[in-house]
Amino acid sequence: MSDVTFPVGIDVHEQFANADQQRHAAQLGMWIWLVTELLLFAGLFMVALVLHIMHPGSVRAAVLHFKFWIGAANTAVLICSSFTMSGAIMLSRMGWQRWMVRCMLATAALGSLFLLLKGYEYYLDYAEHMMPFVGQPYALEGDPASRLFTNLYFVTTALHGAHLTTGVAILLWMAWQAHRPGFLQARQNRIEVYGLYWHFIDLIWIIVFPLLYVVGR
Amino acid sequence: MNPNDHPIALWPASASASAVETDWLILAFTVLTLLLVVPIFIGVTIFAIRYRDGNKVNRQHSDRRDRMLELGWMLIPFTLTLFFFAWGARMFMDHKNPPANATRIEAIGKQWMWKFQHPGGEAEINDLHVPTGEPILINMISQDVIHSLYIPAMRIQVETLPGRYTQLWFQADRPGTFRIYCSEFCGTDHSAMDGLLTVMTPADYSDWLAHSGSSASMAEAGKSLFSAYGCTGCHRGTDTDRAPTLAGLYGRPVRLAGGGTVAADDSFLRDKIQNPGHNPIAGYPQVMPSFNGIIPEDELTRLVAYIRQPPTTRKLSALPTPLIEAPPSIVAPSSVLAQRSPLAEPSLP
Amino acid sequence: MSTQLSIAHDPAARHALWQRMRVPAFAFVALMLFLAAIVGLGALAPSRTASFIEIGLVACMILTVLLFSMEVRLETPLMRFFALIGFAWVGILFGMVLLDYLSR
Amino acid sequence: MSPLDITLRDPETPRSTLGRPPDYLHEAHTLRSWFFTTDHKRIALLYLATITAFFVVGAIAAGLVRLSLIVPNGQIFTSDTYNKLFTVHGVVMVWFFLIPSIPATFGNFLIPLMIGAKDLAFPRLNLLSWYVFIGGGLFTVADLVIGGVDTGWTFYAPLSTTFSNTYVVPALIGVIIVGFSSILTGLNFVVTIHTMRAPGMTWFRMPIFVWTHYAVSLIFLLGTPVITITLILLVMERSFGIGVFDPRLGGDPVLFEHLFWFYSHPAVYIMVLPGMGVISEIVPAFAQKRLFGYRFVAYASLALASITFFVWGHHMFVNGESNLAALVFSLLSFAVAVPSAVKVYNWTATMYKGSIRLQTPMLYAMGYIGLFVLGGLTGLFLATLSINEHTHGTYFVVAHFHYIMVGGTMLAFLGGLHFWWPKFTGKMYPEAWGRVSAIFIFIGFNVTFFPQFLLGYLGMPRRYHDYPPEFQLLNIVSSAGATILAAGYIFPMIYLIWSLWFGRQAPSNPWQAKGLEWTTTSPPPTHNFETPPTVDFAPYDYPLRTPADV
Repeated sequence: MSDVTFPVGIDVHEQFANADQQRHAAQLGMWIWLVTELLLFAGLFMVALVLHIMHPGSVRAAVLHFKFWIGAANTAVLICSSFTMSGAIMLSRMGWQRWMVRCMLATAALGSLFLLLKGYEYYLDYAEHMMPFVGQPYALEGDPASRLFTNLYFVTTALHGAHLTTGVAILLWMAWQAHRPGFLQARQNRIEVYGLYWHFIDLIWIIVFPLLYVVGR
Repeated sequence: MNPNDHPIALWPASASASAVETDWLILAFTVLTLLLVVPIFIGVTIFAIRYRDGNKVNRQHSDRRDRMLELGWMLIPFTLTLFFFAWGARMFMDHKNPPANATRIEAIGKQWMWKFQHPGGEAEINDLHVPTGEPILINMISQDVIHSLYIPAMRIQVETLPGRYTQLWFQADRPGTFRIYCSEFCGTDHSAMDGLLTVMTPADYSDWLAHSGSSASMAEAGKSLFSAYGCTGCHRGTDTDRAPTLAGLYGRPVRLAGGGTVAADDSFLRDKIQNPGHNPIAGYPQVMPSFNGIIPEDELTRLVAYIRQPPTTRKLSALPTPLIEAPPSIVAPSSVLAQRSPLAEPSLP
Repeated sequence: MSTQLSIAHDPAARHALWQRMRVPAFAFVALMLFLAAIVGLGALAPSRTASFIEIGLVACMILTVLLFSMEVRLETPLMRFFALIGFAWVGILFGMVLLDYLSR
Repeated sequence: MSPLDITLRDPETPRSTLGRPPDYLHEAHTLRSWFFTTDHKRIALLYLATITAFFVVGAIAAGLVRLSLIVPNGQIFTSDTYNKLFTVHGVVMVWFFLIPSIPATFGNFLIPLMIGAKDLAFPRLNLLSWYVFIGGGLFTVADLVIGGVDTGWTFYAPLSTTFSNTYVVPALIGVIIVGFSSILTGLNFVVTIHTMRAPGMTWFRMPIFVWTHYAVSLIFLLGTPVITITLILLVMERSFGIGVFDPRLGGDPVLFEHLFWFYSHPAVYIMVLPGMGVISEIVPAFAQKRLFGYRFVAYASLALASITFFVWGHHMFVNGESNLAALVFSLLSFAVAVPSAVKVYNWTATMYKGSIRLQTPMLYAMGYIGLFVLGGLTGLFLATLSINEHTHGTYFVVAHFHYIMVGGTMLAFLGGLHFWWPKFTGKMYPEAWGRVSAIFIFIGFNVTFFPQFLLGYLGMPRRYHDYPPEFQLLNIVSSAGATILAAGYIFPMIYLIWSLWFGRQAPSNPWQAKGLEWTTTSPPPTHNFETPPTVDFAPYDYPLRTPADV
């Protein structure tokens, strides 16, 4: 049962004239959504850049406390997940539904690994007194400007983490839907569109990691 | 408008050459505006009447487009207005470059009052006295939220920001009493944050200064604070063993530990007193304690006024050795910034 | 139930899959190499110059993801436009704000 | 030419109403059929009802503000009450009325009709964005009315983060939520306009209304996320003291202003552009003449939507931005005059040699042209650096943006409402009442806001509860004008609702206007067109009066 291909296609909704139009609309809709996601994060990147300019010394002090190697490992994890996601998309186009589900589960597992590592990193930050907003004494007490960057790090990574958590949840839900035959016949489009989202969350992290952990060290 | 103006005056009083020029600018711009819009108003009205449905008039037209006409009414008004951009920009840059000989008045905006201090140390609340014929530079800062010092008679305003000095200058050319406002919304009593600017002849002004009873000039007051807060313990004259010298520091570039330089201006000096650990300076370990929340804003202004003085007048080398033995961090603050907790969100009823 | 073709060990099908996976694999390797360069620079030779190189490498990574993982290079001009416009607007935001901060 | 083509080309041709399926209004009557509808037309009416309710809240607050300003020393309300009132007015009018007004109602209703589509591309998303809107809106309005916020609609830090003692966080959360509604609406419009056009509906056959909504959607998409994250940072700052905008930690309140105006200046064009679209439909219809310079007007919409992202710094000339930045922002602001001039001159030229009927929508359109011109040119005054140093933060600014937002958006909204009311509801409104209220609004508006230009130049700062007595006379005039304006707003609310029951049955095309929306019945059937249209004619193809015809 696992090595079979299914016909690939989509069910056309009534407001569309044909499948092509619907496919096109869905793809465009996702791209536009990603544009808004980019600008959402751009506000945070802007703040990071301004802090880099205004307080280079303080930013450096804060950056040296961040867990560089966990951040780097997490970037690698996400790049791997992007690869498995590409695999899922390719398999979906060929109609290998079972293998596609396996690739999706692998992607979700890598996403979860990222979140686990992130959680561990937060724990280490907490232990090192790098979480000033929870009311504990702050490790770099004499340097208030470094607090800004530390706080920005938490806001940015938390927002990215929220996107990734949503992503994993949607992925698991779609994998559950796709465990029955017929998914690719009616909804192949969804995996393509979802793939864009996953790659883009990856892309956001690719910007976040150097901006918060590397530049200005 | 000002207290003694006629109740239906339609043009504000002006008290400086620059204000008069602003009036000319806006009048000239209004004339251009009228030239551009009156044809539209007339056109819309005439067309609406003449080409009313049912009127027997010649409506012959074709679909041909005159591209030059369309480009013309796009670009000609734009080009004409650019003249006013240039005029306004030149005046703006004048307002940003105070003359070197300007009399410097320190202003602090706080909820909800203005505090002014003259160079001789005379302090005023909300009201300000200045002489005619002399450029007046107001160096200002906010103690809490953003305010804006607005003097309509001079046609000028600049916002006061917390944590950073901003400046405006003007030169009054006639005596009179004019209004001062805060024009950036700053909370409950925003509209009570206004006062009067009294412009006096130089003779009246020196008379007023003589009777305002100041004990010490800004710099002298700053000098005693410099000792009182224990700054002399490390920053002794031109001695650079324990800390960088402050003699002749003002206005010079300072090298930072993280690379790059920064100019030692008012905001830099104030920032260094408040947060010494922030952007450390090359060559010295960071040992100075923070005075954040310890020195109130007006005392900071006096300290900066003292450090700003050229070294010869300041005679740093003649300063006494520390007057206070206790470490500065436990000096009792004379008035800590009244700050509300950021967590003080009231609960909904 | 749709028709099912048994392709369990069909070498032709497997070959087709590997054909399709070549581009993602290339993107994967490229991204890993860029990441290694950034991590190496950041860990071993942190400096101002290194920061600028790192930013350049990030730009390469972004391009790789967009062009190859997200397949912008195969898309219609319309999709390319929308893939680009977000970055253009980030450029406006950064450019105009930095105009203020760098000239203060 | 087939009969179908004839009806498309010339919408005046009456179509048989016999045996047609029930229209979208009468298809079902249950509450469920309204609250779970995915029909863009029904969702548009849901929006219309919602924003009217928000408008009433904002207008009552404005009335109370004007009431308070009749006396100079602020005896009518306490200063805190006054500050909360103008914040209610600003927040509700900007975020919950002006920004969604035309796009969410007319845009939602008309875009699919105008391009010949059955619905928007994502109908369920459309319904979701209404729920998001009303959820966020009710949350904020409840907070503003029950608790009160005193920061003004601009939420400047550090007043909003540290020093205000009012309920800022819930208001911010509501505004953040409503932002998602804008994003989803914009996304839906862009995708629909790109992918759902009827066969033959090329870009340059689309009405200007669709062009302006395309431009507005781009602003929604490119601007709104930035204000969302900025306000999230503000909430974080107020709740946890993260300090990005707090100078005590080395943060910078000016950065908030940059991020805030990156969206909020383009937001002005979110309000104005759809109005321009409405006027570009009304003027050709009531002059029975093709829109002058169609392509220029279309391009001008896109030009405005992009230039507007380069000029936000003109809100900050005296706020501590660098001199260089001030110069650049000032110069770029002058460039906005170019596309704006195109539109105004082209509407005027459209009237030339037209066949003009001065019915209610046309009265609104003519009023719009006059007021928008004045508002736009006073905008150039404010963009001039040294005039800005005098007028920033005064009533001059207040008058300027009310000329744009009330004189512009509000008049276009009312004009469009009367223009398309027959299409929305299938009923005609009483024409005489319409004209009376249009004249009331025009006079009331000018009496209210023109004195504020004078007050501003005389130096009266805005948001002043307790002002010097010499400003009283002009303030009384302004408040008197507000009374006339209020009457002008109340009339349409009454007679439009009256017309739902007692109005004359509307024909398919009461104005002999061109455009696909007039080729379908009034009100349209659920899927908009009985037969999917094919387009092979130019927009606004009103008859040319060539020498041969005269």
